[in-house]
Amino acid sequence: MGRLSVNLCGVELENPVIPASGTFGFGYEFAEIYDINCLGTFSFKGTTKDARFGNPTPRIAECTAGMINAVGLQNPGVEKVIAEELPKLKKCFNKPVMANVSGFSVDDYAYTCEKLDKEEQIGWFEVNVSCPNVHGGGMSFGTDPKAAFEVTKAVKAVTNKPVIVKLSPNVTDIVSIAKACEDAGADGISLINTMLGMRIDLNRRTPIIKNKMGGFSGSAIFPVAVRMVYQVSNAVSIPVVGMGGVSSAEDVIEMMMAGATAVEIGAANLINPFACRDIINELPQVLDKYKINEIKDIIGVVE
Amino acid sequence: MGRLSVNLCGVELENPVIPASGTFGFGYEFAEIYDINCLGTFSFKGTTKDARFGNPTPRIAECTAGMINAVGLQNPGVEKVIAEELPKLKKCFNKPVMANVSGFSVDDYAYTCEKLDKEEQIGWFEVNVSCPNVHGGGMSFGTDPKAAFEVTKAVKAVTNKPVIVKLSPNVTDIVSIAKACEDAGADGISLINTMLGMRIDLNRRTPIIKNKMGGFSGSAIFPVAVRMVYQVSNAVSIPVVGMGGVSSAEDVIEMMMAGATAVEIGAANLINPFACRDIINELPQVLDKYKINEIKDIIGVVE
Amino acid sequence: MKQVLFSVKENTPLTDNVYKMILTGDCSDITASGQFVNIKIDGLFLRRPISVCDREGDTLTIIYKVVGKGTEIMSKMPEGTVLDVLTGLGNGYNLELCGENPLLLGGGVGVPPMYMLAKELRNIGKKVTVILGFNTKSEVFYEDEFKSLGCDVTVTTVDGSYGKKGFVTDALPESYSHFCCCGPEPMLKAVYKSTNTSGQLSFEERMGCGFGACMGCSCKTITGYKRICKEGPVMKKEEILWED
Amino acid sequence: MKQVLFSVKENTPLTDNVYKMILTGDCSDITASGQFVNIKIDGLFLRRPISVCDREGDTLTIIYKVVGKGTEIMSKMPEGTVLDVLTGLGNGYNLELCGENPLLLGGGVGVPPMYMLAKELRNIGKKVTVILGFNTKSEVFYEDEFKSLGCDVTVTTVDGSYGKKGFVTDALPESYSHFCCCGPEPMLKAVYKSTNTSGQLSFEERMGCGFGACMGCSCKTITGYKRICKEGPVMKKEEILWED
Repeated sequence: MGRLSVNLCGVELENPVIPASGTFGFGYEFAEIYDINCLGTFSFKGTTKDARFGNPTPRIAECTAGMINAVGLQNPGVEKVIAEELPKLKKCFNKPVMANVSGFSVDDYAYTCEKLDKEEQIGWFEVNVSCPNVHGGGMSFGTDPKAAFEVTKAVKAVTNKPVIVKLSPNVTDIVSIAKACEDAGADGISLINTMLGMRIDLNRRTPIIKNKMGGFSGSAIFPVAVRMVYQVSNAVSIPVVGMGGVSSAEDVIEMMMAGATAVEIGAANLINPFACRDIINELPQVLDKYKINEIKDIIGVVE
Repeated sequence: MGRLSVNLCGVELENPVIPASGTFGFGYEFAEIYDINCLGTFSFKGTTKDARFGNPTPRIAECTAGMINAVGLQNPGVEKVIAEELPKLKKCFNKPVMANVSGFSVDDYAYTCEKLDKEEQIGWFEVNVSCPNVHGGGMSFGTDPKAAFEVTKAVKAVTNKPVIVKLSPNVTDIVSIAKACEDAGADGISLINTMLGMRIDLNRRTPIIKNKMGGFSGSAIFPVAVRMVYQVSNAVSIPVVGMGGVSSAEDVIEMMMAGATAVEIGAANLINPFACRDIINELPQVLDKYKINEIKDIIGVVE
Repeated sequence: MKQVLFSVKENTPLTDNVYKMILTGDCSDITASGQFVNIKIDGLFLRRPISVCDREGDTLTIIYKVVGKGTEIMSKMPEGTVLDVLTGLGNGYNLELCGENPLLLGGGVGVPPMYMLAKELRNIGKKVTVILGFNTKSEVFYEDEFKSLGCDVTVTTVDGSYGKKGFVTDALPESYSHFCCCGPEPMLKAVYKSTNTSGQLSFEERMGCGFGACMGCSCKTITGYKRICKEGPVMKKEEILWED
Repeated sequence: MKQVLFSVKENTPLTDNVYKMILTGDCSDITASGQFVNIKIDGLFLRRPISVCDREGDTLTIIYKVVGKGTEIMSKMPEGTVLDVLTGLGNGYNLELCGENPLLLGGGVGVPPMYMLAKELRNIGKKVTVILGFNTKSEVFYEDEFKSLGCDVTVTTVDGSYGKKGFVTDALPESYSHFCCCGPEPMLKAVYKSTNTSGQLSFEERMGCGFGACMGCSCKTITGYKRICKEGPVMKKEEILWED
């Protein structure tokens, strides 16, 4: 493999760039505009046991250097994902994909992962215990170490594929939650999911988002993401996937120096649909600029 | 009073604009460039029992739409503040000022507030239980409801002036901490203090900040601030002072619609030293634009 | 979808707050009236979706109303400004459904997409009736442009200060083969109720990406969930499911 | 301190990555050499502090090295660009301490402030000796400008590719009344150690505001805590306390 390759939980990636779940659908919208096989992999749309429409609209609000979304896990449900989405994906993506899974109970998570486990296209599970946009579930699993432990354990019991747990930044002590997941057998940690945010329509005097609050993402949250990636990667011995406001090749380098083995890119894909391709193309020059031989050399280089 | 006036814990403010602690010194640097009596009030540099130099430099890092600081409560200590700073302030500011106080133990807070209580210039105490830049203290009081309760109670015992407790956003449940302060007798809540963030120098492969992490502020954090102001003001019955990334008259309106009775402005002062004066001057047009008669009418108008 | 750099050739006000911007660049992905483009604006995070008013070779015409920061900045863009634009977004109107004498209804900034549609329909020899709805006389624009296409044009104003007093639905003709409509939701609902033929309606929603990736603008229809930016913005009358 | 709008009159490279920018605007608050200005750059949060190289009436000259995003953007600013600048920041050099034949030492981008200082000292008839230190020949700038002020100028390069081989401290003259120095910290330390007169040294630090409000650039001195942006950047040799 080349100088961009990294190894994520035993699976080799051609490069560390991974479009984040919810910003890349099931890949084929992007495959229409570029060959997505240039990606390390990508994390597909958060999938749940049953089909979900998600939240009422408006679901989107703009912020300085970022945006708020409250989509609320819209997806066709795991059966349809397997029957319809994965076959379509297979036509345009020939690498292992990351299966992003959400649920409203420990059993939900286990059920969905067990179904998906049989699909050979899937290389990793990304267990989302941090969706800020669904009530009575989602984030609550990611704000309590015990709950995060239970979900991780249940998923590990139904699959032999690497399980990466995606954590919420909306917590007092991110390290304790990451450690709970590691103790439960997680093979990796990904962070940060969106921050809980809110904007107001000054004319209507109501929240812009129908759901009032939503997940805040974009370059604005990058410094919080770098901090948490640094804290977690120094506290656990499993790989960390860094994300949160990454929008340039330099941001990718910064995340990896902070401790990330691979880097997910979210909101940037929505503004520039070619963002991930462009960043992958820029990376070699940026490595030269900072006198980095192989990108894996800088993982967690900051003490 | 005019259409901009608000009442903060029983004290009338000519307008809701308040420079935030740590971005306005003890006022006189700004008094050199404009008459600071146009301000509602301001919150002076965080004061502790003993003099502090603060953290080693570099203390500052830039971010997209914001900055990180790790000053670490540099201040001359409460005796010198009373003996030297307040007399200087008196010469350029004839309104009640907000005394921002920090400490490393419950007794510290009580000691410092008791000393300052005798100063008639002081109209409010802003008890900072959320400084992210001092170890073994500061923020820890603001991340645990019990500790926040104890500090609030101890300060209330030594002063009859309104006590506003300044909270950290780096928590899972901001509401539980705000309620603990209210239960302990707090007269108001101010939030949000800075978010814990980190940036890396890609050439040196070290954190930009000598202390590694610091407090992230600036327009980038505004959506998180609006969300927390909304959550807290809907959960407590005491006034809330909103802050976090406010940098325009429109931001002030948004904060107040979210539930703030007054609004603090921090990082914006460092970029544009005239920011608070300019915002105060803009407010009347902005009220007209949004068909607001008196600014107090919109406090918490969002349901 | 294509990502194209356009340069501003003209940017002039049509009314107090409605502007016409003519852009030069690769329009090859704009294949139907009713489609929109998504414009990156320096200093703002999200792109701004604006419907296509006309497209001739390399010339793209859009008409936008100044409603916020983004359109405010656009209104001040001098000639020569270079813009990063995603083109050819959305499905657009289906001409084959229109029949021989279609009725086109546009309200406010819903008027511009009707222009390209009318032009296409006239090009294939259809008899086109157009009703343009505005609040008041000072907001009226593009009446003559539709006339010069050879359309039968009626203008309505809510306050009666120009044309026929009332809403577009107060000016419906005796008979028409099909209707195409674009405007604010209350107008869409009124047209939906007061028409008796098949029709196509164009919807609006706050969008994240504008090309189907973020699910920010989903809506429910009789035929399932749709993304207004991808399967829309134009919906067939039969498939519409009013939320409230 | 004043907030002033300046317009770029000239912006030209002196070396591969060092640029000279001439600005027009109100310079009345710039009262001493060694002071700096703080420049707002669109799209970046913090202002960029740059030391004053010269000031004549309404004309301000600054010299900056492209080291990051901010200076990168500056280097591309065309003539006519309008900049929001805070002027007259910092204390600057005290001429009264300089004596009859002061020694001025500048290293790299520490050279520019020495120019205005040399000019002021020559204007009051002092005999000025200047030592300019660079890494290599291609980085040398402003030698002639100092000569035309009538200074005795020595240039040193670390690799000996131009002028005297070595550091500025390898070129110290026999005698001088006082020294003024600006350059990277290692150079300041070396000069501090190898000089035997009183002197003034200019320090650098990452700044938040640049005008004394944020305490971001504090340092410890023998006479107490100082803000490099306010009580500094120029410190008397006697008051300096080296951190490490």
